[in-house]
Amino acid sequence: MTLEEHDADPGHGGGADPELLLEVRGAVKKFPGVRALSQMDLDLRAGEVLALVGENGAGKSTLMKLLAGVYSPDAGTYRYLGRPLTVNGPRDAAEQGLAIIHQELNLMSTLTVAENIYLGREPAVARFLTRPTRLRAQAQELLDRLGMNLDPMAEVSTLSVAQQQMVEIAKALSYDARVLIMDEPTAALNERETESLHELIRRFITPTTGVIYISHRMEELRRIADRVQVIRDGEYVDSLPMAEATLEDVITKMVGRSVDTGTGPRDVRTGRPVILEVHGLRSEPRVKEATFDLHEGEILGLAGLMGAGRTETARALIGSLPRQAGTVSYRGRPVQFRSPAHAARLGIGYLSEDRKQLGLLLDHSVQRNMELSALSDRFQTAGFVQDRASHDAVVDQSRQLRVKTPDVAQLVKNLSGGTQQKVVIGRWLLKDCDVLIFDEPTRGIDVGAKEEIYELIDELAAAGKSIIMISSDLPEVLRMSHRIAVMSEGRITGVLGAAEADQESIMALATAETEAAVSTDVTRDERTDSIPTDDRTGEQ
Amino acid sequence: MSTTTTATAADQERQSARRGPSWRSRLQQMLAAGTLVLIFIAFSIASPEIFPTWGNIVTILYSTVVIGLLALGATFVITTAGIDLSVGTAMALCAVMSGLFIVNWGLPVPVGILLAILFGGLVGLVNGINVAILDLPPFIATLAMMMVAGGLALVFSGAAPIYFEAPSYMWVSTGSLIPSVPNAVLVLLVGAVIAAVLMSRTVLGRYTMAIGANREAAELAGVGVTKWLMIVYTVGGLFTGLAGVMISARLGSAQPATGMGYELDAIAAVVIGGTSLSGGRGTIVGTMIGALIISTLTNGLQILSIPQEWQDVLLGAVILVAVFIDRLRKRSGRTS
Amino acid sequence: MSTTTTATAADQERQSARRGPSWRSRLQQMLAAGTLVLIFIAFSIASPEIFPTWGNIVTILYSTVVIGLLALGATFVITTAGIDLSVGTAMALCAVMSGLFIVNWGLPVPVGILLAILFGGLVGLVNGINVAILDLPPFIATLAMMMVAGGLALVFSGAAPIYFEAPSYMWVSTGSLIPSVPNAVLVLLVGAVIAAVLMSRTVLGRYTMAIGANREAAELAGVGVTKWLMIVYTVGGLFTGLAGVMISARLGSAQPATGMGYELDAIAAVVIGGTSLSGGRGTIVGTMIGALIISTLTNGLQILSIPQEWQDVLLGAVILVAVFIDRLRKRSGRTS
Amino acid sequence: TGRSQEDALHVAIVSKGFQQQFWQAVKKGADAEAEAHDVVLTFEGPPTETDIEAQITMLQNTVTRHPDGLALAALDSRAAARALQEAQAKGIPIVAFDSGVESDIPVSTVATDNAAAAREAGKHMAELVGGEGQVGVIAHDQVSLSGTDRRDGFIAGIEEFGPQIELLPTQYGEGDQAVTANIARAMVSANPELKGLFGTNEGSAIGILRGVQESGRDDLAVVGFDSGRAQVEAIRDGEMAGAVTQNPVAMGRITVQTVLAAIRDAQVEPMIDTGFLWYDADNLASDEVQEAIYL
Ligand SMILES: Nc1ncnc2c1ncn2[C@@H]1O[C@H](COP(=O)(O)OP(=O)(O)OP(=O)(O)O)[C@@H](O)[C@H]1O
Ligand SMILES: Nc1ncnc2c1ncn2[C@@H]1O[C@H](COP(=O)(O)OP(=O)(O)OP(=O)(O)O)[C@@H](O)[C@H]1O
Ligand SMILES: O[C@H]1[C@H](O)[C@H](O)OC[C@H]1O
Ligand SMILES: [Mg+2]
Ligand SMILES: [Mg+2]
Repeated sequence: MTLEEHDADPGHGGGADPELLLEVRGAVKKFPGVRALSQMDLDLRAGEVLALVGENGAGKSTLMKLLAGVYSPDAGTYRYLGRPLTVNGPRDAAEQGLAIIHQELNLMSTLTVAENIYLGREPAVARFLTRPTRLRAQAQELLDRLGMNLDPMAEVSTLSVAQQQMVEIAKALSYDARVLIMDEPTAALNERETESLHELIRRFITPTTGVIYISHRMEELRRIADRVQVIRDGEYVDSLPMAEATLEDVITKMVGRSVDTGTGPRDVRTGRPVILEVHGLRSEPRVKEATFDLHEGEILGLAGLMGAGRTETARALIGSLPRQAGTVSYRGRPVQFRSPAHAARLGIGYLSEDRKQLGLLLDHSVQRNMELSALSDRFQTAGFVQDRASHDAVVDQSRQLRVKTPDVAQLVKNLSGGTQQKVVIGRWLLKDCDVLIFDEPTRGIDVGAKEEIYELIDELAAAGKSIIMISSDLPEVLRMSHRIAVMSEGRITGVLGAAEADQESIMALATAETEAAVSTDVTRDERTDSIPTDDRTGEQ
Repeated sequence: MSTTTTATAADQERQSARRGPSWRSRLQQMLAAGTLVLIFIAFSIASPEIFPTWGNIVTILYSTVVIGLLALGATFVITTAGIDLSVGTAMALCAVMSGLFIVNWGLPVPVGILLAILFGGLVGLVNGINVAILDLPPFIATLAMMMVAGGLALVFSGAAPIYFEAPSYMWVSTGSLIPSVPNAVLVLLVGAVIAAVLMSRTVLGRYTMAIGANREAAELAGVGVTKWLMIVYTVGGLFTGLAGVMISARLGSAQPATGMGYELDAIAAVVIGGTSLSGGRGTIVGTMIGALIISTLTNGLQILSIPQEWQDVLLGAVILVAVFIDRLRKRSGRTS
Repeated sequence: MSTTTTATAADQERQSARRGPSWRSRLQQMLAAGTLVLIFIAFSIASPEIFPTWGNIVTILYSTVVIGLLALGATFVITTAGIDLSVGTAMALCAVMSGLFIVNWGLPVPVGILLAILFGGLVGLVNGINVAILDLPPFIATLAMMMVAGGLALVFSGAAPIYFEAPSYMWVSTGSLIPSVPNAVLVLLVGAVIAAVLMSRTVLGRYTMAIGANREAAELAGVGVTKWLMIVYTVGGLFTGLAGVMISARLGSAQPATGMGYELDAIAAVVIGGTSLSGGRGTIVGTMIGALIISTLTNGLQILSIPQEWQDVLLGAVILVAVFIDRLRKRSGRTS
Repeated sequence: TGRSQEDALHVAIVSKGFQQQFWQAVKKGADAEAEAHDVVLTFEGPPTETDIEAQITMLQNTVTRHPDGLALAALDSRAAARALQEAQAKGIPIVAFDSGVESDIPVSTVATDNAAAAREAGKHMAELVGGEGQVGVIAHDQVSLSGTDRRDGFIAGIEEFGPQIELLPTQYGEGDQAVTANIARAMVSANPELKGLFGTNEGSAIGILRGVQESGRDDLAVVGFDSGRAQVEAIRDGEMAGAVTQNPVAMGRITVQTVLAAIRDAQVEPMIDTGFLWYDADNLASDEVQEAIYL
């Protein structure tokens, strides 16, 4: 690769460079009260994967949306394949070879996978009569080529967030694109899916194509990116070959300060009583037999592959999915949570993995979103809302979480993806829960903020709160959890103490076939020495 | 409402997850159909020698025609997560136009009918422009059109019925190409087939659902949402125009003041049939069944000569039950 | 349409973006208010010596009372992304109940009034149960209730008006606690204030908007959606009950057959006022303005003795314009 | 239900309306008559007088039910033709009532001459306002015969007996009392010269009365149509000048009688006028009025 000679003066590489697929100079995009992009530069060279990194709200998605014709720029020069780039509308961009996978899913949930992929370009007689079989074949062929095992005829509403992300990827790759823009494609993916996505990218890259790859998962950049560009507050900071880049200085360039990444969980003071005990929980079709317990002040990781049923386990537990079997005891007393509201009243909160559909009130303000869970017990007297109190608390929480917004009256839909995630987390931090279930809490959150959230969770645990952390990000699970429960095909196949847990042991359990019942008991016993009080003693 | 996508939807859809949408809507139709059969059996038992006779079945079908046609058009509009409250009075307006064309201007019957139908399309197009280009909420845009069309029907007709002389016009509704099957019923049948093809076999249907499911996503995918929305409302209008022709052919006159209230029956038929008001899903077969459920109930209650004040009560109750049965499946995957 | 999330939508929101909802809805109200003022000025010019007189203004206010009360209740329901088509006939049913309580059972007037209002709440509760627990689409659940309530009004009244003897009952509407301001107008005012407080200052209002914005999210955030939905529909019903009392007090009798059609006017008032049918945002002030726009238009057109058929046409047209003005702002920022 | 008591005769009445008091009064008379001859009687009508198709469907369903005799108050006389032929084919004798049917199928027509009745109202209005000033009409329906006949009949009466009187453009209130009241108030404030208002049916009349009362005018001549308690009391108390009433109870009674006669193939009058009659505070007490009005 010939990039070294260029990145001496990356920002100012001469205009007519044949190697340049994309060339952006001085891009500006303003929103009311927000200057999303100011003087942004970007070069994408033929044959490279360019990683674009920056804090939440730095302007990554905005820049990509400019290139993809979603937004119209306020200023800047844009060149594509050496010629000035003019796009009118997303479709036009795609047809010019600029394909984008947006950070947020943009699918039609009532249509099938195939219909979604080819919407607007479907095979049709006289451009009117559809040809379902042809469409299906086309889609099947594409999915096979991409090695995705998705049923082209499956309705999108039946797919997991992860699977829906794959549909988006397939859609983007179905255009023969020169430039492929991926805005946090792996946020909803776990290790395996991420790996297969990287495989796709490697196959996509030829001497004439290029990829812009946005991610907050630093460790994966090294695996896939040739070059990394750092931006901050809508401005170009630096770009350097991945080979020469150390994680630390990338992060430092990103956040403008050094972040010390913690290692391993703070050790839990043992002998804490069991606060929550779940036995034989079943919620068809995705949860077969979930048995685990949670100690006060403990962070219990819940790991597993996509479709393992972790989300369902959590939702069945709090009563937002039907249960067919299983007993739950909370503080030693048997309970049946009738609804999330019921669970919340008893001090159990659940943060959904799907912030857009199940988390946010997109058309509402930051304050309205954050105050929601705590409203009834913190911000009202006799049914009247204490708006001041709520406002102040929300402002506080936002400051703590570094929520990037002009003010708390900003509509959440105008916030960056990661910032939105912070808002939903803030919602539960405002309510004083004893048990918090975080489902993919750091999805889309930048490294700096991640560490802060880890800190927060640690502090919550230290303050005696009990946390269940569902995450597909193994390093994160290992970094946070005192114990790690692993799910496979709807069963808890094992619970590992912090000491014994590592990527291998987790993956082993995550892929364990279903002699689950046995293996669960085994791990139970070996757990009793890692943590003295297991559920039985906990009961008294 | 349309936020009911991905995960929770996913949860609710469990059963049908792998089978995909076709299976799903088929199931829905089966359920609606089940209710219809149930109702039919019930009435047949209650009045064995009158209700289940061919004569009465024809009566039922005949009384389904107008609502059925309006409901067919409404299905497209509703599938885009829209609504059309103007169909009732617009139907009256189209009937009046048909009267003007044929009686006052003396155009040949077929031409007049065609023009009346096209006029319906025009009304629909105006709705489409208001919704797609002016970006007005469908409810209010079509509510306004309801008033305008109702007023114009009176203006154009001089607030008096227009009586058709040409028997060939009445024949369109009352004649029988096929012995003992009134043409009106055939028209409804043909209309339903056309609608079904449009909905399930053409890009129009595909885009209709796409827009209803997620308008912005459809836009991003390059679907000309504005254009297609206008087309959808126009299609709805064409069915309204046809309904206008059929009702005036049945009555032998264009009644300018009639029509108010039909819109709700039409929408009810669509929803009972399983099409969701939040858009994204539309089933023509379901709509037909929905329309039949309403007209069968009305007919049956009148055949049993239930006191009129009770007829409404029962009608309402049965509609609730019908929709509830259809809902049960969805709820089965749900708590709270 | 609550999936309004992608960039384009975001762009649409430019202007209002960072001022947040409170500012936004205030702007919306201002625009609606602007339209109202415009209409008022126009009519004042057209008929300077009659239209702007205090007497006529009272006439307008008086004719706003019933629709206004219904619209207040509807605002809550619509803000949850629901709809209530039953308010019209339910109002008639409550009027009949009031008659039964006071005339037939001889309960004291205040008690009878209270019970009639509570009965409205009961009807609303039933709607709430159908929507929240049985998970029926609000449109269909309340459409069915429309039929049932209409039928029951006839059944309970023996299909005959119930005449009130006690002058104190009529006084509730026609009396004047404040000289030259009929009590009915006061009642509307008080109702509006209560509704405004409920909507903007209480937990009920917050949850109403949250449920409308994203029901699943609210649910998972620990909001007791089922419970609150039932409460919202009950509140709506209470306003319906009050409307039933006010209309029967005005007429001096409970008319079992009236009410049909009032629901659309009420919903129109709400939407003209700037509350979105897709839920999440509700403005009481806007609703009041919306109701006033409708009654002012109707009154003005009648003052100018515009022929009836043209009145409807104009009414529809002006409603379109009113809502369009309100939309302009949003569209101005649009790309693509 | 159906034809349970095989022996009893089944008479079906399809009327123009069901909920309005007028129709309830017709029903009352019909029920009484049916009672007397222990006949099984059904009475149905569409929700509003514009729901013509609904009425035709009712008619069709009724014919399917095959009653022994049938009475119809047609909303649109021609629309009914096909269903009437069916009935005739089934040998069901048909009587038209309230307003005629343009068809030779009905063996008899039991009706009020709406135009003549309204003309009478116009005559009295002209006298009441002293032959000058402005007079307005609020009609219950803009299209149906009962609405237009009365509007035009009244106007004819005014033009004949009070040529000096200025007639305001007719307004329409759907026979809804509240709606009509609002219109009345607007007309009152819009026309200082207004001397009198005519309502073409019960709902319209009461609505006008309320509207006039609300605008605090007691010098206006309010003339109504039909009766019903509110109107009768208002006339007794002098709040309303008077009204023309039909005789709906008799209409119902006679209609059933005629149907029964027709069933028995007895001779029936082709045209039976149930008459109308002006009533005001003076003659209210008289027997003929008391017999005609309904409460
Ligand atoms: N439609 C909009 N209206 C107002 N402000 C907006 C809009 N879109 C983005 N912004 C603001 O622009 C800034 C950049 O947003 P952007 O989504 O580009 O950040 P990002 O780098 O993608 O962050 P993340 O990593 O969280 O996705 C943020 O402050 C955001 O709040
Ligand atoms: N193969 C699948 N078919 C249908 N729905 C699925 C499938 N996999 C996941 N889902 C849906 O995706 C959502 C996310 O939960 P998932 O099944 O992925 O379990 P999980 O263990 O939480 O995995 P993850 O959290 O990584 O998505 C759930 O609503 C689930 O119903
Ligand atoms: O036909 C009319 C009837 O005579 C009565 O006056 O009510 C209004 C109309 O139904
Ligand atoms: Mg982003
Ligand atoms: Mg999950």
